[in-house]
Amino acid sequence: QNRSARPQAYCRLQELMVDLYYENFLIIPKRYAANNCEGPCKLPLSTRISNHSTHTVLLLGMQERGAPLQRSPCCVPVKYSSKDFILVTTEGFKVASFPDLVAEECGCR
Amino acid sequence: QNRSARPQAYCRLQELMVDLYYENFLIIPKRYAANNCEGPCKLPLSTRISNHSTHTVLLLGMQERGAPLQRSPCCVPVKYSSKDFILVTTEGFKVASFPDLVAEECGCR
Amino acid sequence: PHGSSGHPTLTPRTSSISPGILGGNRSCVFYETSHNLKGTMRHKGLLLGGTEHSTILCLYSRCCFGIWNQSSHAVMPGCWDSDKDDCEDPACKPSPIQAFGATILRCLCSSDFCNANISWFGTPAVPQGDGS
Amino acid sequence: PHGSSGHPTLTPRTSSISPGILGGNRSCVFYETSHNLKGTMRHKGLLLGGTEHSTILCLYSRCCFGIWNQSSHAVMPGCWDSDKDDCEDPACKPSPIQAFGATILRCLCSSDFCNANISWFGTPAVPQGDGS
Repeated sequence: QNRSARPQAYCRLQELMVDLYYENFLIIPKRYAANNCEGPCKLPLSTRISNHSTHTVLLLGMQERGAPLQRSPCCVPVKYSSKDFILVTTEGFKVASFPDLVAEECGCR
Repeated sequence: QNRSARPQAYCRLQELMVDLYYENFLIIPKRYAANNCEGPCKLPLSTRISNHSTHTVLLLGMQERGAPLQRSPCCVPVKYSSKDFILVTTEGFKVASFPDLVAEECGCR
Repeated sequence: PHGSSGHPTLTPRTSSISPGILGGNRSCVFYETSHNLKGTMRHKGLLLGGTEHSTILCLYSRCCFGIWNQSSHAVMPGCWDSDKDDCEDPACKPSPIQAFGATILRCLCSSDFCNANISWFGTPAVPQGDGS
Repeated sequence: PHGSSGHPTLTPRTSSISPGILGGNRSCVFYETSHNLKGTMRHKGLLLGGTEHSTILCLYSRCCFGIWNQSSHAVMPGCWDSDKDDCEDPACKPSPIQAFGATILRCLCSSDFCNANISWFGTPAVPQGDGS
């Protein structure tokens, strides 16, 4: 709902709701803010994105000098958080926390 | 040199040499195996790639059900190693280790 | 087993929590049957007294949740921990879930004690027997 | 300051290293001037005796390296720690680097003691004075 069609200047965290209606065992929530990392990865990274790796800087340098890459650097989550769910099982209801369900920080990798 | 044009079936580590000839302060090496992560991210991830996140599984699920994503899951390094270099500085020669220079493990993020 | 028997009326961690961090002081109905429930949602808020149904002040959200079983008995109303999970509606308009051969009703809602009753299609809560 | 004076002929860690893990027993010349050098490459191999120039058995590669300064004095020959960094050539054919107004020659090479001498374009090493 917070999302717009305008392109992002640089890689950053964007709100993204994920539907879980097809997962019958999940009771609450049926939809949650999983978020996603979006936007281009461009040099210089350091001034734009705090979370960068030297490996990525070298790959971007190769591209700037015209060397082809099979896989260009990509804006991805580099930190996740967990999320609590209420489930139904054959034995009843259950409160459970699942790791790596919400993107928290983005970086170019 | 170990690289071929054939497309990879799934996201995995590929050898990639990076040139450092343009960096005059680097003495040895002038070229090193930085490696890169290449190949598609597809469901089911668990049987194909050990290093996956639930967030990625949910994004791929959205795509399979026809929901558009601004940023599709991407094959990226999830573990790096450091690399030793011999440098020249104004004060002489120096052996230094730099972190995050070699991609060691890949994952879909 | 019914009500909050066995639960302290105020959980120990609350002593260090100042009122300012309460998520807008949303009050929800809290109730957890001890049978066929694993885990608890009571740490999502401050439990206030009560015997059958307690009141809980939400710590992390302004969002109540409710779950009802096939015979429209509340299973575990309480505070949800996020306002981002489709909690816009002030009224509890439950969506049914079919799981393991049973129908479960559930809602998220954003007004005080909105999880006390099922609000059928936005009309005032209808006694359960009338709909069938 | 010259040679391996001050360095133990065998570093302490070697006691726990079996010969089998040596990288194909590549022998290189080892030498580290103590002035204007920060850090060391001696832990990349097993240092054997020697006064002026030591021999080092490479632990992690079959690759020697050599660095020479403007006046073609060896600065710090030793074992490199990887075979993947352009170390195919058995002979040391140095590439010059211009840095801070000086010319530095450097090579990686993959034969025993190949870093003892500069191998100009694959011909046997030429006495340094003749080229200028």
